[in-house]
Amino acid sequence: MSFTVGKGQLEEPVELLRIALDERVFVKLKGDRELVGTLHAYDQHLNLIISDAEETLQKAELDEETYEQIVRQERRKLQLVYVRGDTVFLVSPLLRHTGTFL
Amino acid sequence: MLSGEQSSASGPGSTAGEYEGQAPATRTPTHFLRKVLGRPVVVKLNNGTEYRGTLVCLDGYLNIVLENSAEFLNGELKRRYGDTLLRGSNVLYVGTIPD
Amino acid sequence: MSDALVDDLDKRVLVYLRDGRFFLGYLRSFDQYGNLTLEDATERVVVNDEAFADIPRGLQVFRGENVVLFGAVDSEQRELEFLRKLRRVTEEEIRRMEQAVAEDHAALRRRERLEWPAFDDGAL
Amino acid sequence: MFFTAILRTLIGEDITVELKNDLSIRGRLEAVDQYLNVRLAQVQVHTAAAPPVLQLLHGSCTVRGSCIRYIHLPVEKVDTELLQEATRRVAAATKETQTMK
Amino acid sequence: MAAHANQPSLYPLELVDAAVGTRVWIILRGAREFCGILRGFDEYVNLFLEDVDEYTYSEEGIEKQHIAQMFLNGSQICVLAAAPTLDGSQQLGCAYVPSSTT
Repeated sequence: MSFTVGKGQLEEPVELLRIALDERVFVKLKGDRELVGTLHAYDQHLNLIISDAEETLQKAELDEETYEQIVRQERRKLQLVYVRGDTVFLVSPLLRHTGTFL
Repeated sequence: MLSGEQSSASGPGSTAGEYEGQAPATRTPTHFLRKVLGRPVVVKLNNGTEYRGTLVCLDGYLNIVLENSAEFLNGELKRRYGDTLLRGSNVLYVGTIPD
Repeated sequence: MSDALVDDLDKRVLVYLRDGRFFLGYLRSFDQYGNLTLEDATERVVVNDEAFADIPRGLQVFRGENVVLFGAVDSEQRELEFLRKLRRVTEEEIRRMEQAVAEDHAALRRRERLEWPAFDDGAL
Repeated sequence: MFFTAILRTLIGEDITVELKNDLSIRGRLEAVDQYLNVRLAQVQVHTAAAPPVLQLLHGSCTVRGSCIRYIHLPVEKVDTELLQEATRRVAAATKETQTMK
Repeated sequence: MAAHANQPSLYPLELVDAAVGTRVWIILRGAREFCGILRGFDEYVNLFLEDVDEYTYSEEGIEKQHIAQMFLNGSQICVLAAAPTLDGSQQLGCAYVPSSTT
């Protein structure tokens, strides 16, 4: 299949990452995980290497006493990580955000 | 969320006619994707998350770049993005939305 | 990589599967897909980090995609430490304990559902 | 193959492999293959809730690439500038082979 | 497997081809169904559909969304059939089993 057509400088979707190298990116991962960090390397599987990242993990937990479901956010810092591409849902360069970032 | 667009069922390029045997080249899924480049689309992922934005480009793996996009879960706006790259392996469908 | 794996051949190894099960045995062969064969294999079932049972499985072949990791375990000291911390029980006993844990979980989930009907997103 | 090459530059360094089942394993990187399967020496499992059976591991351990979520890399051993340059080079080369087809 | 030597065999994709131009019913993995006019398909059974209704089933009920034209990824398709008839002999949603009953 080859229906790669684009406008402007982007010919391949993954080229968005080339433009985003050395920039802050937002990454959404499987399992309600999100990362914000600086992108240093990528490949066509969306394997990534990211530094100075903050990871946010949404956890739905069950309160042992009231049996209510609570959504808890866990945050941690990742200095330098390789991120396996198959867990990636989306990558978005933060500098190119035009709208409000909720 | 999407109401009152029943009349737009036959979009651009869809001409009236009969289909016999092999679908004409203008009717292939690939042709549709080429045609919606630069137009507003809705991309739904396998987990139910929807992204609405302008289709900038895509490749054979269905990796997609959207411009000025917004993320919806269960019809609720979650987040806005400038440019965003969606990984093709999670894409369920790409649909048109009215301009 | 395969050069490195040759080091593990004929050693006693631990295989950890994607479904969370553990097998111990002698690694007799592997291939480029990561498929493994273990001779004299036992499945080690652990419940609540307090009791375990070794279930004889004989010769086992594992499909590579189901293997999370494997590695050599020939250290008597590690095995002794393990035996100090966990009590060895029979297969029947460990299955009873597993059953009890599963029922506790099911009860908790039933309560959860009464309070909060969970949204089923199917695809995940 | 590009990421295999990147990780191979770290052979001999201590890294932490975080699996998709939340398990974290630390060890010295011994080998990496094209599927990004990883072999670690002197492994230590240090997730609090890790199954006790994993404490039996002694010496080297092979982790399947597809089960990995993150690999935590040693900051001081990676030149991020170089990495970006290499990424740009690989991207350009990939594009060239695509246009040739 | 083949019915009879003299009988022409019908390949699955020929059946899909025969459905081009008609309204079809697509059941996906997960609690999702589509009903729309099949305009074309490719070797992966990715579909080009028009005038599509998407039905999402959950414990809260059925959610319906209309999409004028869409590309549907073939990898998630379980069943492709003729659209349900108006007399109700076939019903959308009949393949959906709520998770709470399992």
